[in-house]
Amino acid sequence: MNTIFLYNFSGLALFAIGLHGLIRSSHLLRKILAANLMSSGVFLIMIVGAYGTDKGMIDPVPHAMVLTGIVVSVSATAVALALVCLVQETTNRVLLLQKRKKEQGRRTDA
Amino acid sequence: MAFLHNLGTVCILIGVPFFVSGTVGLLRFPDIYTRLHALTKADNVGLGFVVLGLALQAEQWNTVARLLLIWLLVLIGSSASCHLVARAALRKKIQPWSRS
Amino acid sequence: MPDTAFWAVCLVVVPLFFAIICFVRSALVSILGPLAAWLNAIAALGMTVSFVHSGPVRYAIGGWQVPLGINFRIDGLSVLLIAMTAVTGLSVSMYASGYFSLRIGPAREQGRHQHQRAYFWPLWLLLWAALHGLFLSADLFNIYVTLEITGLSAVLLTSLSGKAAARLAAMRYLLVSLLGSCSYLFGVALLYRCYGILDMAVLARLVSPAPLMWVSLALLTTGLVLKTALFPLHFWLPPAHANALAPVSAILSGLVVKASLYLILRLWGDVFAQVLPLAAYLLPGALGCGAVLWGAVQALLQKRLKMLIAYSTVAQLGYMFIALPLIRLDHGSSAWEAVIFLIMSHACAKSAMFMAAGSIFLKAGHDRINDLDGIKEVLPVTSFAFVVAGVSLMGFPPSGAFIGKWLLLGVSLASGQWWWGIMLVIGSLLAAGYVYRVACHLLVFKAPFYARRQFIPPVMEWSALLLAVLAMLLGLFAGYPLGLLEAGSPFPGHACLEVMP
Amino acid sequence: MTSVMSFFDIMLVLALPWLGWRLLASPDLFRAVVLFISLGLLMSLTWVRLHAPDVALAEAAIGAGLTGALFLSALRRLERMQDSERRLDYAEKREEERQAPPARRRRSKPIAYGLALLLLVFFLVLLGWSLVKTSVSPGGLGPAVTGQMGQTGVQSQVTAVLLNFRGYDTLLEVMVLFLAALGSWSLTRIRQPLPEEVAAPVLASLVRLLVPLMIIVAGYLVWIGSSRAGGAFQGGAVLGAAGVLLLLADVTVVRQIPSALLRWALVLGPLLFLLSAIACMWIGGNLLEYPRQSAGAWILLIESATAVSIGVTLAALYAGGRPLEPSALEEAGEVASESGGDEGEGE
Repeated sequence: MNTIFLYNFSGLALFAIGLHGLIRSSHLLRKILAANLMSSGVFLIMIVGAYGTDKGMIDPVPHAMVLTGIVVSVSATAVALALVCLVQETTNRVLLLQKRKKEQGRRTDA
Repeated sequence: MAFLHNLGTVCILIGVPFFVSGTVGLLRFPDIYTRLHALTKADNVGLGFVVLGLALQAEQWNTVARLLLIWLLVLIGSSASCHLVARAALRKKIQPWSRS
Repeated sequence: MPDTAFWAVCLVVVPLFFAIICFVRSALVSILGPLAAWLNAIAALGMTVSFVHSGPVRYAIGGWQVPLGINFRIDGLSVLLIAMTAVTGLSVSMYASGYFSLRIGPAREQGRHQHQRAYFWPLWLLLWAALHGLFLSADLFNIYVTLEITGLSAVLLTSLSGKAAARLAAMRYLLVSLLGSCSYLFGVALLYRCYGILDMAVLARLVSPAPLMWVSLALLTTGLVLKTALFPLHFWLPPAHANALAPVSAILSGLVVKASLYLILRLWGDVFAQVLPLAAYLLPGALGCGAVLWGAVQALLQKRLKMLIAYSTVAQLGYMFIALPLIRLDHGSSAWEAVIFLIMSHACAKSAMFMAAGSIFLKAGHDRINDLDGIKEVLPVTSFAFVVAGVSLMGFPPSGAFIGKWLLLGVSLASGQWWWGIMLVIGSLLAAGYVYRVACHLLVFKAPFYARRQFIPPVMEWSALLLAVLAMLLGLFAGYPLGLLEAGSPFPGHACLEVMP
Repeated sequence: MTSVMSFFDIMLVLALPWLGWRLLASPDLFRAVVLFISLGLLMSLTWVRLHAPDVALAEAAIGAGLTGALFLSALRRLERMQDSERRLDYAEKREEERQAPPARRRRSKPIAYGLALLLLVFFLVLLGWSLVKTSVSPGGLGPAVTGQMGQTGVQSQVTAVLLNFRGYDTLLEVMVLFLAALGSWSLTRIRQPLPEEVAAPVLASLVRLLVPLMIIVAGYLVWIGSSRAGGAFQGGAVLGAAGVLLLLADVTVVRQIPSALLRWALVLGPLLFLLSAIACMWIGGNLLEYPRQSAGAWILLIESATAVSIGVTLAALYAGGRPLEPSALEEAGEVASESGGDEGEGE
């Protein structure tokens, strides 16, 4: 068993932890952190796949894809953070909790 | 050449305990000021030794130059950021720890 | 005479270019935006015409052939969806130009609407370019990037309205969208590791049942289903679609959900069709049934017009998933044609409904269904447009939805799985229920109506009506789209893979 | 030597998920963000270990550095809005715990949660099992890339894939960044410094020292990208970091950049990339098909422009919103927008 192969499971664990955090945590900032963790896990699995070939040959295509992915995820994070600030500004909370009550209230007075 | 190589290894080995102690200090010291102290002091010295060791082992002069540049930049960066963190802490009116 | 590939490139490049220019010269957006919309429509028309003449095409971007480069794959399915995007997008753009010009009248001294207009156009054009890119691309990773652009710009458009509810909805939408695209990317990564290829057409020939393939298909599908808002995962859709500005709602409901739906159809109906057993198709079918029932019941219970329309989207998306097992069962291609008809007519009808609802909202100042009695006196064209769109949505004879449902019914009876057909009928009856409920208030009940002194430009009313009538009459031109599909069908059987490495 | 490497591998493999878990479990958001940044640095170490130096550079600069800066800046905004002083003190009871009820309180449906967790674990086991079972496709596209390298105009394989073979992806990716900048401008205004946040003189002199150096490094990274690790994204990230430093030090010149100039700087890269893609068609090739002889020059031109725009975009994202327009109309609009949908017409 190659030790490089173990990185696969590290990536898998990061993905799982991120997924769990994204669903379970209530604070929006933590949700966004969790989403970033998830994508890091996926990137890790991609890069290990590029490495895991014989004769030390490295496949550059996943590297390019991960570079693209990193840039995409920083863009998404920036938008998400700006949106979190707005949510906080208008609702005075950083959660998606109690959304039902709020929306229904709005629906009736709209 | 072998002598220089071994000397470099010795330097690196001397540097490592400084890093370890800096890290332990970061984790174990009681308040932010002492932690900063541990971190920057120990790490700068540790990094100095490591860089020295690597420079002794380097095969080309431009590698040595690059290593020195790295060391210099880290020194500047860490001293400035240490100052900034301590300043922010003072502004937040965090009292330095005392034994009492 | 430019060829199909040229027009395809135009479809991506032109909206991108105009999006950038709209951002830099934001004073000119009210000219540049509609101009870009018309240019898009011309390019789509050009592509359709030249596609009819010359058939399916593969276009190597950068001159690199398949395993290395990214290719455009222009076949019947993508041409039809692009035509749908062009028609819907053009109408929404016309509506939006009225919508935003209206709100910057001298009576309103604040720049909020100006701000909304200045950012609506570049965001919408970027979204449009991404949709085109998605429909054209044959490369799974490239599709990931276009999906991200689509998702991000849709979220930003949702939050443009500035209300607290819209911002919360946008936040939830963004998180769902991130989760969905992450899962999709994971699936793509695993597929690449398995087969070392990203092109869908080549992949379709390489796939073989392997554990990793199943897992990656599950990941891809989960991500896309999340973005399409299939029944148990639809929770984010109604608030996002109902709280956005009217043209944005029309875009989200009419076009954006179709992007991920298209990908699911591609993957399940084309790329993986050879290896998937019939039983696998029962799951999306069953979820589709759930969506049809749940969405329709929720729509019946809503008090707000826009919420009703949004839940109706949840229900209508269910049909397209019910069609998946039928596509598999079907020996000819009529289930495919049915899905295409459902998608196209839903895009037109749903956008028309949201546009009409937006006009009603502006005029009445609210959208409580029970208080809309007698609005036909002040907004006759819009009320009529809404009802026509609703009727075509529930599948009244000449409409595209009717053709779609009729074909699906035939397939389900012929293949012996009649329960799908029963679901179609029940869904249509429920749809009739909620459409009639609104129609009664809009057209039948008489009451003095207190409207605001808000002038609704004719372009807003007529663009909605145009789309609604188009959805209604789609069935009359049934032969034409069917011909397009035959010309370059993605179905197994008459495959259209031309340029191969 | 191999045993040392294995030890190192195992440490990294264990440290990554552990840090991830710690950061999500930490009740203090500030600490979570700091842990996130250190996770990013470890990731970057992992990329080096897996022979992906390009990714390592990008991860260190963008994934850890700039994303972390974005998180910290957002955190500060949120805290300022909450008007709550968060102490750096270690022993202080964290306010987070009182404000955001942790997951414990929500556990109203433990059965559903347990089922979902079970499903997740089952799926992950399946995934891990299938990863072990399935043989990897030999070499992926590596051999194909190596075979065509002569026609790309660059020597670095990653740059060749990024800018030539899959240049269309990169074009769209640059558009994603543009979209992010556009989006953050559409959402909020720039964050104004508070009067009590006077920049430290040490920071100002540090910035004066570092920024020219960073610009040189960015140029070097773009230049070296054609043959080794580096390229537009890494160079752009360094430029972005320089911009963040300038914003932090509150150099007055930065805040006085006219909005129109900023807009042009943001779109320079995307626009030039798009126009050169079209120009390739004009010359007679396909979209983005550079002339074979001068491909290297084309790529360098595109990369330089893109790097500038990426730097400006990242700094603009950190600044967190559109700059103040001189027109009063914009001001009024902002006030209305912040007061929320009061007039009942934003549906």
